[in-house]
Amino acid sequence: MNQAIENLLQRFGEAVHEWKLVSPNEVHLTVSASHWREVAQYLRDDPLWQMDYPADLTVWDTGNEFGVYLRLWCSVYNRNVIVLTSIPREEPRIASLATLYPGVDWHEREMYDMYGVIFEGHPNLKRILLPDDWEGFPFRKDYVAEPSGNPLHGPQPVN
Amino acid sequence: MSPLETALLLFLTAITVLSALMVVAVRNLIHAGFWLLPFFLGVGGFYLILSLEFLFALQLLLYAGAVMVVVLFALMLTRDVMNPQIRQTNRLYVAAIAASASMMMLLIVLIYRHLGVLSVLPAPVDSDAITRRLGTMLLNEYVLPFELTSALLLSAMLGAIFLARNPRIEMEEESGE
Amino acid sequence: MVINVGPQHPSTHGVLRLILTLDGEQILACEPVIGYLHRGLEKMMERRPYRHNIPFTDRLDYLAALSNNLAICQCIERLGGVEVPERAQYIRVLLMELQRIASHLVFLGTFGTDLGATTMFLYAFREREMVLDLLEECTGARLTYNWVRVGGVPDDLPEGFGQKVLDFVKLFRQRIEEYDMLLTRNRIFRSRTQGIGVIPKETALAYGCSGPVARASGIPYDIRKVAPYEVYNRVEFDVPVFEDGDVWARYLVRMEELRQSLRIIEQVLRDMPDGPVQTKLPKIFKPPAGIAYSRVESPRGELSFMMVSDGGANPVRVHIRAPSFVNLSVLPRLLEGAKVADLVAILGSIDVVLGEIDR
Amino acid sequence: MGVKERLENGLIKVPGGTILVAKLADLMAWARKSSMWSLTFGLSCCAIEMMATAASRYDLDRFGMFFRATPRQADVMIVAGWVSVKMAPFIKRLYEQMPEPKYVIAMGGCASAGGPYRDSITIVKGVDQFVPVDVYVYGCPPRPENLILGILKLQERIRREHLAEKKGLPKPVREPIIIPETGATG
Amino acid sequence: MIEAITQFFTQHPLLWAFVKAVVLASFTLVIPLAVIYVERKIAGFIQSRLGPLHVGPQGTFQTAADALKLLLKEDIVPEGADKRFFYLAPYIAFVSTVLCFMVLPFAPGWVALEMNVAVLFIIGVSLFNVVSILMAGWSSNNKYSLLGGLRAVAQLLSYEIPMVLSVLAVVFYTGSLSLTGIIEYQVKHGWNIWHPPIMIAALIYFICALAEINRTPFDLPEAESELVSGFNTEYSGMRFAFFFASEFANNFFITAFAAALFFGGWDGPVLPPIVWTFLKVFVMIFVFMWLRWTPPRLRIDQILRFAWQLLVPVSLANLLFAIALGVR
Amino acid sequence: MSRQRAMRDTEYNPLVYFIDGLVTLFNGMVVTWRNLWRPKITVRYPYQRRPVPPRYRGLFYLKWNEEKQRLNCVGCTLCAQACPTDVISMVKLGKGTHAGVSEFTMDLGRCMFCNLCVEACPFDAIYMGPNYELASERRDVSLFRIADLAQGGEEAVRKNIETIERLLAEEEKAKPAHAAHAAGGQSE
Amino acid sequence: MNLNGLPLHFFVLLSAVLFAIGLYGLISRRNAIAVLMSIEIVMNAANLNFVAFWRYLHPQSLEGVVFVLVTITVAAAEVAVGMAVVLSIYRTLHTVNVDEVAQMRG
Repeated sequence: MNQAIENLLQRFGEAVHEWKLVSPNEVHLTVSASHWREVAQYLRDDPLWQMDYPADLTVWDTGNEFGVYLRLWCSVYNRNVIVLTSIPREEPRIASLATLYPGVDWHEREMYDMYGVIFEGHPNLKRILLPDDWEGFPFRKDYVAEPSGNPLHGPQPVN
Repeated sequence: MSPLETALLLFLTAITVLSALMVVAVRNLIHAGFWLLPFFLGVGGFYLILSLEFLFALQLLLYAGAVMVVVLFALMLTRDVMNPQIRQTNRLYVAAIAASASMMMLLIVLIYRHLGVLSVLPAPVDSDAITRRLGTMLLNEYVLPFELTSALLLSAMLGAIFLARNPRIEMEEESGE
Repeated sequence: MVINVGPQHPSTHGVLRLILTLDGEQILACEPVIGYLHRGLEKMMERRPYRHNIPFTDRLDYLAALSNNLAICQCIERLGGVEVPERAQYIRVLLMELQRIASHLVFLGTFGTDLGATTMFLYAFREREMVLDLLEECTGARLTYNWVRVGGVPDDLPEGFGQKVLDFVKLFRQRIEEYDMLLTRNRIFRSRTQGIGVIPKETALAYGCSGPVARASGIPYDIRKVAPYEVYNRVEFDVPVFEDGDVWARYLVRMEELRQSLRIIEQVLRDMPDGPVQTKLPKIFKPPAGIAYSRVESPRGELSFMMVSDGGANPVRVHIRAPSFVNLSVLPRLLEGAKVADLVAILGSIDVVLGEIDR
Repeated sequence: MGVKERLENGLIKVPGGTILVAKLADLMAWARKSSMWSLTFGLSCCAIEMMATAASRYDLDRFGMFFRATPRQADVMIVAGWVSVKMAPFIKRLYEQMPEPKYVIAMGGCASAGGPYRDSITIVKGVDQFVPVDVYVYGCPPRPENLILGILKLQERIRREHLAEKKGLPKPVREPIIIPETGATG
Repeated sequence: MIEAITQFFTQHPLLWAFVKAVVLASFTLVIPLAVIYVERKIAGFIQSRLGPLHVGPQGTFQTAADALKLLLKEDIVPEGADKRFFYLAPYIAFVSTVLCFMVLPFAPGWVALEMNVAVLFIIGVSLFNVVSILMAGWSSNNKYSLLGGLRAVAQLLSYEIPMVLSVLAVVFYTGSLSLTGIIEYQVKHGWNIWHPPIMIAALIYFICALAEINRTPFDLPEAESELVSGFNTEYSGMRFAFFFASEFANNFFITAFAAALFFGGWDGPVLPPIVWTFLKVFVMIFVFMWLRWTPPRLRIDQILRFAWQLLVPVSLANLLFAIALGVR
Repeated sequence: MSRQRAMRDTEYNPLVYFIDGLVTLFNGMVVTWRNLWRPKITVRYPYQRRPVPPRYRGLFYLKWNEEKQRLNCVGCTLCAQACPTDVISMVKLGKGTHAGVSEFTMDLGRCMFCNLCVEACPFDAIYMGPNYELASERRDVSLFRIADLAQGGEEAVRKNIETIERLLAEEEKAKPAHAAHAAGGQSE
Repeated sequence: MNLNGLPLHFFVLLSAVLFAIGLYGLISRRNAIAVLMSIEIVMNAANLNFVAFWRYLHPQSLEGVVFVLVTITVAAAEVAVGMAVVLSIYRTLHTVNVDEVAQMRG
């Protein structure tokens, strides 16, 4: 594990802002958004890491920026890696991992759906949960929802 | 013949001719296929009138049942080329009318020429006995045609299965029954 | 030919819509359309204090509400560093396994109906009612239990509960034999499932499949073993893993899990210590800022909650990694080249719950 | 429908007319209420309870109810679960595909009034905003007994509607009900 | 009195035929009520539940209520449907069933039309059912209906062949094409089922009958989980009732036909012949239902493969066997 | 972790499959036959009921305290705060040690029956009872007012208000300096 | 049925009319399946003729009926093969139009 982390740090240098060994088989990494895809690819392909299982990918909105969270698991060594990064709210763009890990395809679509984060290079980036004609990205902190109003535009009340 | 029987006969004739016309004239081919049913039934009715119950059942079984269903099945499998709006007749449309009309006239003329020969009253027959005798005859006097037919049927079946076989679509195999 | 299956179609297990492009009987492409149950639950959770969110998770994977409760509670516990008393951990494991049985029974029943064995559905639901009776007696609800709290469980087991569970275990062992006789061994059933809908191991890994779907494809990924939580490291059980990855293997994995769950239940009841069942927590619970995640082996696979806290009373972000959501994303890949008639079997064997896919 | 309309207009003349017609009408109401085939319409959690209701323990078949997959052959639509904006048009369409007379049971708090998702942006607050609901079954999810009670209420309603029809009274109107807002915050 | 009636009808044979037709048609309408009720009750008991219970004593009026309700329902014709054929299809199905009943002897002399080629007639007429299914599937303008219709027809035709062959085995064995003749032969020589070639024929007939009346494991045409409701997806109200009725009347008929072919029809000691017929039919219907609620269903290609690879050759071989062993 | 190969069948052979099919089908029929004679588990609900377990979370009730002749509820709104979906609202009556409620409303259309309010109540005032029959033709049936919720109904509510007002009046007599308009107040 | 008063030429004329109708369809239809259907009409007309002549002229010898039996069987075989051909043509050329098929030459 330590060797693997050292290799990683050597390979990416400054791009890895921060790393933390939470438990013997779990690492949290904070990387810069520009190296997002490279780090993921390295983690997948490096023989010491072999993080071959995309467990989770999500985005959150702190109000100032979007955080991106990727959790990987390694079926060979039973290790977990959490990769974190942040992207600006004004221009939420980040490289897509869908071609590396097909499993994050739908996660990325969902995050696009909810936050409007654009995953560059995603093969099929369109709304997944909300109706296609929905306006806005509801999970953003500044999205104004009208919870009491009837969101149904088409059918009118009958009685 | 009683008036009722005459009416019945006329009704049967009307149905047969009308449905035959519909089969050849209707634009929607599926409709044409369904019109085959009353046509075959009508012809079967004439067999019944001629006291051939066995042929009637066979007509029902083979024509109204098997042939028609296979035709319909094939029509439905190839339905995407059968837009009802498409003209279903070819350029020989007028020629066909002329040919068939003249053919019909010719036949009618011929028939009336020989009317004298044809107007014979039939002797009554026992339809039960016919069926039985038919079976015996088929296996005695007519055993060669019978065998030939069965050979033909077998080869047709094999050929149909061979032709209709499709490695991808197994569903169509039975259309060659 | 393009066929639209769903959103209201008896075989889609809820409101899933599949747009199939067909060539005769063969599926050329399949596009799942989801979101018919979407309710923005993650957003709703951001507006509520931590512990208010627990009942909402009941309605995620409504076949295994307790797993969801456990997952969110574990996540909050990790965020706030809360310890759980030992007895509570045992109770949790006991309830989880009962819940797993109930959920797999629904799978068994609906899968049976999908393939035409309607009676299987009613038998499975008959036995499920027994589990529900047990769970109802303990938690007070039939489906949405809400019986895990941050720092334990709300109340101890009722009087004489253990004996009732043991009685059920004994009866259920016989019933599993009956299911085997009725369905598993049936020739028709086997020829409907074997070699159908194969997910190769690499695909399952790359798509992040979990639960029975992954284990049927030869990935020994069971959170109970990989990252034991509660007292799963103290009980003995096997995780069935098959190499084939077809519908049949997925079915067998679930049947085997039923038996293993019974084993776990017996051990848990045997080893359960006395003691408190809940840790006292302040009225307004404010965990420190940070990110935490929890993983739970729900009947459908890896259920994971991820929470971001900024030190306030409400979470900044709650993310639910729903196993069905990920497992369903394999479906288009799986259906390419499959027969239409196998669609039902394949979809049924993935065993999705739309409530947690759409969230 | 033809027979029924003619009966209602009194066009079928029989000796001792009205009694017979009334009896026939009773018979029709009886048939309608004792054979309610329902549309398989499971949306979410309540669907599982609906399945449990149809299963052995509660056995909806006792009342002559069973599930048909196609709306054309269904009499009752049991909307079991929350309805999202994306789903609502489909429900309306299915409702329109059902033949008259048709009834709707809203099962669970979500289908009845939006349920716990009161501040959700995508959930329709009650299915009665776009289809007329005959019986509301509250609970989250309602117990199978509760659903059966709802079905009995619906049977009762069919009988009453028919009685009102027979006496020339207007049909019981479905009044829009405004629920007063409760709760600490709103 | 009776003599007068007899005489009246002998003088007016057409009227008599009309009366018989009406009686048979109403029988075809009523018998499904009983069959469906029995079916639901048995299904309930097999599945640990009670089945219809609250409509009438023990739910006996349940199916009557269903039928009445279906008659009162709105009759929807889907948009884009081929109206004439859509209207016609259920009646053709129903008529085909009535025609089948026409030549079926219930007891000595209790047959509407004594026909010396009754067996062939029945097979021919029952193919109308196929036509009606095609008609319904095609005219509904619904992909599920069409697919269901095509599947149903593929299945029915495939199973018709081994069925005909196994019925022909009986015909050759007993040397009669008339049902009455076959039954009378059995009254004299003992039931056909005890003779080895007929035993195999009966097994094949049984399997094919399951397929013909769309029972599990061959219930694909109406497989709810796949094709919604198959060819009758778009049908509602009365027309659906006709399909439903003809399906269950067919169920009754196919067992009655089997009783006549293999189990000696009305033959039996002590009880009157008509009771024996019904007894045999209902025992067989019970077995059918018991079987229906047990296995899952086959896939369409498996169904067809089974018919063509196994049933057709076996029934052909069996036919030769029966001819070789036949009496004449 | 046990790693195994699933039980597999041999290659397709129509006759073997057919015979195997018949045998396994017969096995299945044995199972269904056995179940045909088992006692039926159906509960004939409207005529026969299963008792619900004591912990069952059904319709709420407000506990009536026979000793003090009042409802236990003091209108502290802890339950309303604990509710994730804002089901509860109430009107407080009185204050201090003699506080109570004059109105207590619940919208069960929203309720998740999650028991959080019951757990939040420190006064043993609110419980979830065994009543689950909540179906009606009226949509507003989900709205339960205090008279529907209190143990003892209308009568109990009246007595409750009487008791509290009496106690308040007594208290006021004891402290005459206090202004006399403290009959009721909004919970917020 | 009592055939008194029903002359033979009724049947012969009927079959002539049916034959002409079938002929028309045979020539004018474009769709191969429709052509097959027309052939069926022609064959039925011929069958009717056979049976009628047998019934009126030689009711004791049964040749006509045997002929019809053979024809019906041949028709069934013909339809089976015909449909198989049509389907395989359809699968390769995606048309069952006779003219087009003739032009394309496989």
